[in-house]
Amino acid sequence: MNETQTTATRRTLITIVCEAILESKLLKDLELLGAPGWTISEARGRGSRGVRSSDWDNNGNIRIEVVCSRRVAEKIMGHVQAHYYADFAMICFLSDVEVLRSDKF
Amino acid sequence: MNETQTTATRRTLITIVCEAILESKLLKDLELLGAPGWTISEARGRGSRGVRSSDWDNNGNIRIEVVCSRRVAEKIMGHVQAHYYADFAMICFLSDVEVLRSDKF
Amino acid sequence: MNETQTTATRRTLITIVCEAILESKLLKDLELLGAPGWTISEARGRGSRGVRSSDWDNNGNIRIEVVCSRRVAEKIMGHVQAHYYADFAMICFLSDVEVLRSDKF
Amino acid sequence: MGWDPVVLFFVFGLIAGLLRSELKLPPALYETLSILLLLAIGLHGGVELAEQASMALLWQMAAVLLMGVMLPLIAFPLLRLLRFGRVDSASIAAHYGSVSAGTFAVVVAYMLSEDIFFESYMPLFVAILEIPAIVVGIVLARGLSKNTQWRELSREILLGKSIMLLLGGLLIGVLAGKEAVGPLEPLYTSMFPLVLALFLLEMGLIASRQSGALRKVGLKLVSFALLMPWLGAAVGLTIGALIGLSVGGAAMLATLGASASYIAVPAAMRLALPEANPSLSLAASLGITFPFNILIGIPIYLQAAQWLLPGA
Amino acid sequence: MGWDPVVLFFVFGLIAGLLRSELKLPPALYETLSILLLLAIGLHGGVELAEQASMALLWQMAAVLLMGVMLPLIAFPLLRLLRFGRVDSASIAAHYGSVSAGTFAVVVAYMLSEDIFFESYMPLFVAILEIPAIVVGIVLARGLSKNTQWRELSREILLGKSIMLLLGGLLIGVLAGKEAVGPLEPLYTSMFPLVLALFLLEMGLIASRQSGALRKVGLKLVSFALLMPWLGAAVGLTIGALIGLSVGGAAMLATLGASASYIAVPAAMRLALPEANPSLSLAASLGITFPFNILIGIPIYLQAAQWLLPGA
Amino acid sequence: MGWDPVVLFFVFGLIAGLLRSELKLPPALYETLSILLLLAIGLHGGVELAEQASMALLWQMAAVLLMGVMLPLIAFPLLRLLRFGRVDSASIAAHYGSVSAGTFAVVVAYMLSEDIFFESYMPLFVAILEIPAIVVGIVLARGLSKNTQWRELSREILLGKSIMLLLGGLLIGVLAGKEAVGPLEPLYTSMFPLVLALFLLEMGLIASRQSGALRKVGLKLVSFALLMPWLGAAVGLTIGALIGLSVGGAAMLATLGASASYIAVPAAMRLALPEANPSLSLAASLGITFPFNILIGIPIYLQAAQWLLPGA
Ligand SMILES: Nc1ncnc2c1ncn2[C@@H]1O[C@H](COP(=O)(O)O)[C@@H](O)[C@H]1O
Ligand SMILES: Nc1ncnc2c1ncn2[C@@H]1O[C@H](COP(=O)(O)O)[C@@H](O)[C@H]1O
Ligand SMILES: Nc1ncnc2c1ncn2[C@@H]1O[C@H](COP(=O)(O)O)[C@@H](O)[C@H]1O
Ligand code: NA
Ligand code: NA
Ligand code: NA
Repeated sequence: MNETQTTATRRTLITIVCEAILESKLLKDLELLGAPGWTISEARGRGSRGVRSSDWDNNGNIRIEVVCSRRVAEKIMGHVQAHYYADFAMICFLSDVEVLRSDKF
Repeated sequence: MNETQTTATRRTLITIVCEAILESKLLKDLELLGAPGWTISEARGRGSRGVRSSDWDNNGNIRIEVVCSRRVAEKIMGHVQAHYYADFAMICFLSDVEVLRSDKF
Repeated sequence: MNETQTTATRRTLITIVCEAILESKLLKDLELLGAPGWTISEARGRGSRGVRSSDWDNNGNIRIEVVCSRRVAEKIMGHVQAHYYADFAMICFLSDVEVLRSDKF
Repeated sequence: MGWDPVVLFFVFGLIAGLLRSELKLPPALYETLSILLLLAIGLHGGVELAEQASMALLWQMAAVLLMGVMLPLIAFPLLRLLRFGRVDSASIAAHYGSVSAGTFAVVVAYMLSEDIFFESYMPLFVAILEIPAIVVGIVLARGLSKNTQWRELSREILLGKSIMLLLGGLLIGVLAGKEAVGPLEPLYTSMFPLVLALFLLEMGLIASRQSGALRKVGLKLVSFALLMPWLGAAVGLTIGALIGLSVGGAAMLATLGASASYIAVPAAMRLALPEANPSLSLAASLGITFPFNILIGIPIYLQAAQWLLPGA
Repeated sequence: MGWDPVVLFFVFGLIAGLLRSELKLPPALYETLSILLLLAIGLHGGVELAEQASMALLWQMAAVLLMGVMLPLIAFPLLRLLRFGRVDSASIAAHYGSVSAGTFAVVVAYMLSEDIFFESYMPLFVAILEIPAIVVGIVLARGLSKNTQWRELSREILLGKSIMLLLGGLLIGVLAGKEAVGPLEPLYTSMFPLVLALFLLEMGLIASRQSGALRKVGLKLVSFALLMPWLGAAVGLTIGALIGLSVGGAAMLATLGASASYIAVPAAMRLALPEANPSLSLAASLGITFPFNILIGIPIYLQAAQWLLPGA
Repeated sequence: MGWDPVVLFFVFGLIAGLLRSELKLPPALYETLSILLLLAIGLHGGVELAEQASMALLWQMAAVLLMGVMLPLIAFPLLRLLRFGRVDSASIAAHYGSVSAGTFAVVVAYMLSEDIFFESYMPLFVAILEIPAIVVGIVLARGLSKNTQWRELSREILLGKSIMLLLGGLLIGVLAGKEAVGPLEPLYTSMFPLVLALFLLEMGLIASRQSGALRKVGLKLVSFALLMPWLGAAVGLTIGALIGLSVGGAAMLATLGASASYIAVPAAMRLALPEANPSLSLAASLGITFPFNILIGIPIYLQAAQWLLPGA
């Protein structure tokens, strides 16, 4: 890490790509699991469950991002794997990020 | 890091999620601060300022990404925190990336 | 890395932002190069080839993400640089991510 | 007289899709078209309902509800016979027990263009038929398990887009009455064929995209998707006759029986029976049954109704 | 005669939203509808203006501009009395000093359906009223501070979507004239009620989403949002009478006075007074005042105008 | 009679864009409008074609195809003379050899409003003209290289959106016939001017965005974009006269000759000649030639046709 950086703190970014229909369910879960916030954008893609495109109702994906502590990120990742991986199109990955105002996350 | 990689160079990716209305203002700032380019996509989300959804004029978020040097990224992060964090819905985080053709960034 | 994490595996995330018109061509390439899946979202932006906005046919960008092994990611990066960087608006960068169920990627 | 242009638009979309043409409608347009269709059907129904409502209607509504329970109970054993798994069978049965508002719009246009009378309150039956098959499907898969979150699920179904628009339109039509709704008439007169044509263009494109899934799942599913409409139509026709519908009304109830849901039920099944394979039901419903009804079924159901109810 | 279906569409959206239904219009449709409404209003106004323009109009325009300055000056002390902060008060005052084009579309439809004459150049007043309240609001918050970037701000306001469409439509109408605009007539005849109905459906949905914010901010804001329309209408009515408008015209100016902006002003305030809480003004304007005017206000303002200007 | 409001909408968009107004149409609306225009043109053409087809048509189609080959061969040397690079010249030549469906829609509206007869099968010529120039352009850049993936490319062109919609509409019109298509008539009667006006509003906005690129590329390109339409129109007029078109038909073929593609060809060139600079062709075609044809060219081409074919 660069020396000039004094206030930035490490947090974890968890990114979930999944069927759009899961949105409201997942958001409830995220809240319960302690996610301090989330950002969603529309997406489409291909994975083990074939092509998913958004040109038609309910058939697209969403891409959810949560910046949070490592602990919460792992809790979320474990939860979605346990509850949704088997039956829904979904992937999930973590990466390291730095934030200012770490109290926010 | 993998040994096979010879030409890739480290850069920093700064991601800003904020109110869509800030777009033109922020882009002017980015240019002044030396961002070599940017990518925007539409987003919605929830944070300390409540739910923001894009189903209505001006109420959505945008997600801005800039790949640049660590120095520029920190300048941008400091700038947006100083100017916008207080009054606007916004988050900002940094992560490490590798690029080819590093002269571009 | 955190100690509690036992099953997460390191993978590489390659992100490509490019002209929307390349989509079907690039997806064929990705498949041939061994990408296990991909996620696309619409984007716009600015780079060395000027502003690209999606408010008009064919003029927007797409943002492609692939989570895969380091080897595949580098193959993809080399390929797109060799074939598209010269003539198309495009950037490409790698970052480290952690996944569960690493067999999927 | 030539071919029906509205049907030709469906064929056009189907062919363009199979040729892998670049042609596609913006998703917002497709959504707008389906909103307009549902509102038009509801509003028109409501306006007429206000003028012709009768006590008999309540009794008819109950019979139609019963029909919605029966249909999945017919489909389910058939699917099990064809060796589909229990949960998949239940899910597909729910799709075929419910109805397709798009198919309903086509049969409305068909009856109007053939100048055949039908009961104005038919849209009410569409709304009624959407729901019971979902419940039956879930029970077929899970039994009367306490784990099913009926509360949440019923909210989701009742407040789903298509039922809201149909019922909302109906209510507005009833409350405002014919004269006041006059200025909105273009919605179900001059604009209706156009909206329907564009809608069917997109439906053709969507149907064409099922061809891949169909090739994978094979003959069993295709045969079910071609057989079930006849059974559904027979049930609809019988019930239509029993509750005293006109020829046109009975043919429409037959069409509803023959049609399979591709909007409300897929969403409900995804949440209630997530382990069911969604591409099976969609491929059958969109790839086979919808085209079958549009291109072949509807005229046959009408003829059958005319034969069954000669005096009506 | 039954209820006004256009208003019922608003109520439908409101109820669907409060029930948390899945129903929503694609954002592109909502945007399209508001573009069509603004163009229709502008174009129609322009066509008539070309035929009836008079010198008196300039003087009337000045009076209306003055009205746009007065309204926020009435709202501001009221808000301060209710103990809102200075900047929040200024921002809310700017919203209520400006106007809502959606409300204007409803009052146009209402006058047409009631067959009441109004001055054809009313759309011009909508455009004029959008702006001054913004300036006054900023001055109320900041004083005549040099820090405000007036230049950039005025560009943003004058070139904003709604003013461009209104003025663009007006100008095209004036330049082309009645006969040439004929082929575009469906925009403000056969299609207008339909466009307005769908628009109000979405407005109902949007208004319903304010209920959360309203519960938080509490009674003070609600009382302001219910009181201010009466004051705004009184000012509009008085000025309408003074500048010699017809009964219909005066009632429309009253409606404009009573209405609060929810598009142009929020955007301007966000940039000029970022520390103002945007959900306060939106909750009041969209959640209370818009429904109040649509459902209750407009007929009252018309009656008041008829009582005030019996001879006109 | 005043100005043509449809043209005024273009000017409005142009000015709003140059003033950097916030005004923009949702992309889904623009896409919808261009789909509606193409379908309307195709459908209308098909309906008439079914009633008037003749053997002479085949021969005329061949001549028009030839015209599509000639035009880029005229443009290319001109561009080389102006010192554009080989590949850029080939790409721009392909744009100008092909046609703009938007310009065609405007000339249709113009002929209808001036009450001038034209051959109903003109949309067929639009579809025919789209393609050959692309092939010629590629050959000009690459020679008859084996590296060009003709197969993939021709799929992409033939199955592109605009050709599919034009031909699909034509075929549906032919198969369904006038009477059956009746209910869809509003598409090319009452709604056509409105759809065209909104479309041109967006075209104005898009054209205005080319101003930056135009300033960069400079005078050479501008002169080409202003000169080439005259040559294209002359060729179109000549061929129109030779194949025996009416005055209206010849003027329309001239307009097609004068117009430059901004949808199908840019996409094809981007894939086939990626090293060509796409902003050159777009700036010329959208920023100069499209406005020139809409605002000035079309009436001139009609006068020229009337002068050339006085008896027709
Ligand atoms: N390797 C991958 N890289 C990026 N996105 C992926 C990958 N695999 C799957 N996805 C995304 O995740 C969604 C669900 O994946 P799956 O459950 O594998 O079908 C897909 O539709 C893609 O959008
Ligand atoms: N912890 C978080 N993770 C991901 N996105 C967030 C998070 N917190 C806030 N956001 C996004 O940033 C926007 C503004 O955040 P805020 O200022 O906290 O309301 C929200 O609307 C979200 O889209
Ligand atoms: N430094 C950067 N950071 C983020 N996105 C970029 C950057 N440079 C370019 N882009 C994106 O990549 C696209 C193509 O870049 P270019 O080829 O440089 O014009 C642009 O339209 C942007 O969306
Ligand atoms: Na059924
Ligand atoms: Na007001
Ligand atoms: Na041409």
